Amino acid sequence: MPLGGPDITDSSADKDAPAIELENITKSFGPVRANDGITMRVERGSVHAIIGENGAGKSTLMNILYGIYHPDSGEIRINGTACALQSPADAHHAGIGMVHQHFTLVEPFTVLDNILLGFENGAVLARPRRLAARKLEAIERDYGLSVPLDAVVSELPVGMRQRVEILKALYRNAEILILDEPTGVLTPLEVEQLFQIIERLKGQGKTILFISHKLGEVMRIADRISVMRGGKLVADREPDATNASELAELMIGQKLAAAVDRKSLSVGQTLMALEGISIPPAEHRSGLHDISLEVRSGEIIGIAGVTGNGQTELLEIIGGLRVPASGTLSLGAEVCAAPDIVPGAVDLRKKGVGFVAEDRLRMGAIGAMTATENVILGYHGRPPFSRHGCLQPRAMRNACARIMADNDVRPQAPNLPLDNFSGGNQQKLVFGRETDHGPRLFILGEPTRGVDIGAVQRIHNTLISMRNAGGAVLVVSSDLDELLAICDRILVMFEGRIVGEMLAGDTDIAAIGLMMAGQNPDDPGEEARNDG
Amino acid sequence: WGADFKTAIIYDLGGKFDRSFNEAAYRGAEMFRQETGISYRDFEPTNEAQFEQALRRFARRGNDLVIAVGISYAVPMRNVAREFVDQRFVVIDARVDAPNVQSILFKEHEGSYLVGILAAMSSKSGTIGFIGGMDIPLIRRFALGYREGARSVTPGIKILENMVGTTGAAWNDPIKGGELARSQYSRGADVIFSAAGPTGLGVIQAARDEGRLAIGVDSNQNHIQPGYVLTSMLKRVDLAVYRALMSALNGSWTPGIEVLGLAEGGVDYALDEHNAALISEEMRAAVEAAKAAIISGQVVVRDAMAGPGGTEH
Amino acid sequence: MADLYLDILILLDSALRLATPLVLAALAGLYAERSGIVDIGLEGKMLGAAFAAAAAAAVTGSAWMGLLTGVGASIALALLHGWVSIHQRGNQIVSGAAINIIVAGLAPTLANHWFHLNGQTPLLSGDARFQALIWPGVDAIGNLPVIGPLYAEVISGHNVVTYIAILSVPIAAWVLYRTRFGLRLRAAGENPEAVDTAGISVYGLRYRAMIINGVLCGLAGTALSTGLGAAFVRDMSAGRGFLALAAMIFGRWKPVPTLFACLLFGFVDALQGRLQGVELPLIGEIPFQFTIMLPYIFTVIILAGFVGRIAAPRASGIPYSKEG
Amino acid sequence: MTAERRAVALPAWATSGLLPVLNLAAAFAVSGLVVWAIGESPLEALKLLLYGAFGYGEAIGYTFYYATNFIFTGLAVSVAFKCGLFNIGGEGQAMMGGLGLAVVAIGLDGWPPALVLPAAVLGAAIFGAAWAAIPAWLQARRGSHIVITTIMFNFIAASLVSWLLVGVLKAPGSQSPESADFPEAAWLPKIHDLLAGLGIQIEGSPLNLSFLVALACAGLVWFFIERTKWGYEIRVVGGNPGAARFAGIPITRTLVLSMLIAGGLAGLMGLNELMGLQHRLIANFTMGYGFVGIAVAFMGRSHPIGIVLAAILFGALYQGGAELAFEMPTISRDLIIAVQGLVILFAGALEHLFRPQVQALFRRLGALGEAHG
Ligand SMILES: Nc1ncnc2c1ncn2[C@@H]1O[C@H](COP(=O)(O)OP(=O)(O)OP(=O)(O)O)[C@@H](O)[C@H]1O
Ligand SMILES: Nc1ncnc2c1ncn2[C@@H]1O[C@H](COP(=O)(O)OP(=O)(O)OP(=O)(O)O)[C@@H](O)[C@H]1O
Ligand SMILES: [Mg+2]
Ligand SMILES: [Mg+2]
Repeated sequence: MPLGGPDITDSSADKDAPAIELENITKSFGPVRANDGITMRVERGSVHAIIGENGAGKSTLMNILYGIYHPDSGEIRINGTACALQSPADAHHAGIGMVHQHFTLVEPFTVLDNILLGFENGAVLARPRRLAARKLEAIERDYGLSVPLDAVVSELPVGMRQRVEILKALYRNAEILILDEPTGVLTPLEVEQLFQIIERLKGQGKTILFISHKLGEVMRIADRISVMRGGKLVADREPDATNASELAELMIGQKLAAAVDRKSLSVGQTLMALEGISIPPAEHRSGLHDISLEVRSGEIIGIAGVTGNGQTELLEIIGGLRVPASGTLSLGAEVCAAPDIVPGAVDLRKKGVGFVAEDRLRMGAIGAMTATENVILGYHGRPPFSRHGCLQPRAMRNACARIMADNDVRPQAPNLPLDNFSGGNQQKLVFGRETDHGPRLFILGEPTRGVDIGAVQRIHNTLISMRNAGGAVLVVSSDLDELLAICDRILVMFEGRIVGEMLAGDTDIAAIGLMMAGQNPDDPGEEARNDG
Repeated sequence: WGADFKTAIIYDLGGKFDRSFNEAAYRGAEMFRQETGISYRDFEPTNEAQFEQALRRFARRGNDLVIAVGISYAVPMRNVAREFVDQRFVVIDARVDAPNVQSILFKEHEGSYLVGILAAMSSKSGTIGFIGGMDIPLIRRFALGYREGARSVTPGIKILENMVGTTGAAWNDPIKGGELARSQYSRGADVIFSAAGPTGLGVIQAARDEGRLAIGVDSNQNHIQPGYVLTSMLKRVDLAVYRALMSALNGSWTPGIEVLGLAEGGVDYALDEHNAALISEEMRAAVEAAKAAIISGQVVVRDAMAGPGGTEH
Repeated sequence: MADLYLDILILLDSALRLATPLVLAALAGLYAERSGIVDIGLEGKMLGAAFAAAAAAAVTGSAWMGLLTGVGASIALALLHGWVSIHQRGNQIVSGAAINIIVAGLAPTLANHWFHLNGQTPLLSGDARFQALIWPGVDAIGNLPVIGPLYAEVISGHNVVTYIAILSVPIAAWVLYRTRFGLRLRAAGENPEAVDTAGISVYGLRYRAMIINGVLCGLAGTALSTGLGAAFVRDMSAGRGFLALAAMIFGRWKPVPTLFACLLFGFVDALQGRLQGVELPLIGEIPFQFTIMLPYIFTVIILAGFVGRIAAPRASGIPYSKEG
Repeated sequence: MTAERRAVALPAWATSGLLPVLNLAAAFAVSGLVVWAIGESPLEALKLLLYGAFGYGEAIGYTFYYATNFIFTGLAVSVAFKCGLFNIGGEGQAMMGGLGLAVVAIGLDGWPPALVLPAAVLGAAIFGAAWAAIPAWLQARRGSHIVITTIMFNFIAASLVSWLLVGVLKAPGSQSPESADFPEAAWLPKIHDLLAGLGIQIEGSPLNLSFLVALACAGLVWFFIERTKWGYEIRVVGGNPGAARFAGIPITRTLVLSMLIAGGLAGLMGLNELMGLQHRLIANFTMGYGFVGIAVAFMGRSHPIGIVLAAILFGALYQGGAELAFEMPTISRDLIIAVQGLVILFAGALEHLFRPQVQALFRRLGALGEAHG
């Protein structure tokens, strides 16, 4: 075992048995049968992918395997021995590590302390901190994961936090590593790096459980693919013996909706213009430097970039949450934001701008409120939702029912608190809220993060139809496939600047990937191996 | 003899065992019970709304005499007395003009005057202290009488004054009382008079800890720390209650306003075995002389609560 | 000049005494909140401990027995709050408020039942009470200029609980930031899921925090009735639990700043007593009510002017459960 | 671990009816132990308590009279809480509200009741609201933690009122800190007088018009919070300030608004205590009702109906408790306070105590039903 960290692996196990065997696992939450008689084998030293729609029960199954949830019935065998995994501690002992879909990091702690938590090796921290730092530096070197150990997590961008989670599991020497939608937040480059890590781990005989909504990734990395639907395991496939459309069909139980055709349009008038917008950089944040761009009717513009290179700030400016230090933002002929003009989000919405925030739970919705109450957020002050200051419950109910139906939100329960919907369904609801008002200009951050492919298709179709009808869309996404699939123009951001702009037809992933990493694809000298 | 004599007593918010004012009333009632064998009912209200309620309830049950103790009973007593015209009431410390109410008031300033004299005479530093619970009219009366008494002995004497707080907690905070006392002691005071209910226990404790003197209030508190309590300003609520009960029993009870000062034995200073050593013959002579002078009317102690015109009672 | 110096020393001395229960209670609140449990029941635990300590000291004649009993009573109350907050996932604010009220009623009831001094315990004297500890060499050092009075007035001459209170601040800082327990405790208050997925029991951590909370509140209460005072008196905590809570927030849930917040409260409180009845130039004598409100106004001004935004431990007050 | 742990959805009547009743029973059971320990009969005590709270007209009047205070202070806590603010300042806000109405009532001496009453109500609400708005503004703009500032403002209010009551507002000749009597035009009519006017005779009690005002406030608060856009904004800010910002909701304004309403409600407590009963301003008339409001708000799950019910429960405890202490001299007022605390603990903080048992019961009943059906 080349890497450090505490040795907690149970070595008494049967060497030939599969790493994981699940026998008839069933788990219900009240009336919801999240896992229904799941039987599955995961071979040692393999990458085993699990795919399925939002709410299919993937995370539940993984949480059971990690000791967080306890199955109502069924048996788990690790390396041939039956295990009653009562808690994550038991899972650690069985050699299981997990990177959660929602990070389990302590935000005010440093990276180092986060990794140390639970594996301190000593009651007083000074020495363990030193030793762990040394080991972690070695791990980072080996896997090309660079994370500043003494940075405070709350100041790290999402992609970096993901790496902290992986580092945490590696530090704990997991023999079986569960990655629940690890690529959702990563850039292509980071995905590449992750895949290399996964390959390396596999090479060392470790077992990886990999959950993703992106079939391309799954086809590439997995040795075996399990498909879940409605809590049941519906299929098991080798990647060689299947293809993406079969998998998609297995997942959603029917054929995927066809993509909407993109009408060829000539771009129209400028709906929004940014002129020389700047924001001073802050710690771990690049700020913005002299950003100028125009969004015109009839086009979808994509902003690509590694998270933390100014996209968040850009969205904040456009969303009316921040005043630029210099420069102006204008809608049509009117200047809406400038150093001396404080923008108003409500005003912007009134002018026909729709927003989907990057971080839906932090910015876009209120978990404790019902779906109905969430679908009026931002539009609550005007008809039909509010008349003379009074809310109109009937109009709210109607809107919610419509949005739920149009966007296939499950369950269709308008009075359920938002917290009780899965993340994907929350996203559908937020997306539906913003499209329901027919925005002329639509600004989106990571619109399909964590959303299953059926829903992704629906969202993309909606955006393209909007464009076809002469609307304008600005999408910030770290998913290049997505941008390439829907955009007319792609801008690349790096360290707070726009470093490249290209028409979608003219380019490919590799070129954009290089620009996102701060390199000029036209300069062959720089194009050396950059990803270890 | 009086077998069916029924009586009830209602205390102030401070509660029956506040070690000063209400407790004195309780002791008066006990004195009556022991002497006559007639028991009584009593009640400790927890908020002002219960004042009227309790008065009314006792009145309705046909008591021979209902006694309420405390300045806050003025209005409730007025209301209930109007309603139950055949019921006899006594209210202590408040003034109610009604044909069926006897109001008993005290000249606290006269008693305070006497302990002021003793404080000034026993002070070696020329600085004495006063600690009141809250800055309310009643406490101002204590403070002014004390000041006048001390100045009558040493005109230029320095008097440090503190109030504990502005909420009800001020009467139940011996820690704060002790701290204020320590501060006064360290600034030179060697005798402190506290008129602050249980908070005063902290003052007496501080006197013990610092080896200085304190003056108790309402009840005789000399025994709490013998040798460290110079004297106590007695307010004979016990006597007032006892007398009212006796007069009601033997039929001599009359309504009206009764003001008990030194002359009537309503206020006094305490002298017993616990502080005998602290009061010199000379001090005793001086304080007795002042007492006589006040009783005879030669000396009139200013009353903080009187209007500019003179005493109100 | 020398007079002013001495005046300040006397104020500091007083501030230290007044701050003793505040420091202990504020640290108690700090441990609880850092672990994710909001505790507005500091007041009640302090009062309960004050009663138990005074009662035991009165019966046994030993202040140390009093301390043990006071701490024991406070731990019992802290565990009750812990059980409600942790296992029952109850509302922590209601639970804290309930404990305050229960103790405010129960302590005098028991005092009456046992001592028949209605609501109070017998006065303590001698060994039944923590006496001021006079440090060695006070006579010799005390005569030195400048340092002498500082040593004699401020440093020497407090009871043992005051020294414990001061000492528990660096200990708390060390525990929270330098030990495994502290790391886990803080994590439990920020993101219990992270603790849980690391295989550590969130419940266990929170109960342990509540035990420490109980010990500290117990010390605070003991200081009230057997150190600073000499008996239990009804409601003698007089709002100090809430003030301690304020000091903890003021100190941003950090031990050393919390200490300074408590000392500041203590100092301003002592200062307001000192300013009562003093003629100030130009203004004249300030009414008592205004000097008494001085510490509170002062706190508000400092908070508004200098402290800035304060963020509580993120998970504090939220019951934790894994499966909804 | 499996079968028992599986959640059974309980019907609404069980969660909001059966469980609270069980909790209340548990609180009384524990209190009964204490009563038994001091040598009295718990059953007798319970009977006295219930009779004292609801047994006859005057008792009911007093119960609702106390409940009026708690409705006001409970609503004050809950409206602030909806906006994510923990308002411990009910006590001070009520105090200032009392000052406001006293100033108006005394200042408008000689005016007719039709003018004085609404003006005094307004005075109370405005003073209370203003007193609450300062901490809210400080929190929003300067980040001053509202828990501290409202605690401090309680003390400051008490000092301020106490200063006025020994100064300009002092009633001549009074020994206690209290104002002169309000003119009769500023007395709120008692309910028994009002009903007598309609020919209905009930026993007299301090219950007065302000109880109806309190009920109206509960209704208005519900409507405002649930059905208006400002109430919605308050809930959004309380639920997720980030989302509120993103939706263009002005955070500072919303925080201040919620505290203005909260303070105004707390300020109205003076209607009951001062205009309804005392007819003058007295120092410390708030008697800790502001703090009890915290328990009432949370016991009532921050819902106006819940708050009214919790307030009535507390009113019953205050009134029945006084009666109990009155009738059973061995039961002191301290013990009554302890019982109140136990009720708060069981009914307010231990809501899940009997849930597993009740769920098990329902499951068994459900299973039986299936077997038979
Ligand atoms: N703690 C819980 N309480 C109640 N229901 C739950 C809980 N966890 C999961 N569920 C239910 O179980 C179902 C499966 O959820 P799960 O998170 O496993 O889906 P998933 O496959 O991970 O979906 P996604 O792709 O969105 O991550 C959901 O429909 C959800 O309603
Ligand atoms: N306390 C609860 N009561 C009811 N349902 C719950 C509860 N907690 C979680 N859930 C549901 O469990 C499901 C899984 O929760 P989780 O947070 O893992 O969703 P998710 O994995 O984020 O979904 P997605 O993958 O689409 O983002 C969700 O549907 C959520 O609504
Ligand atoms: Mg999932
Ligand atoms: Mg999920």
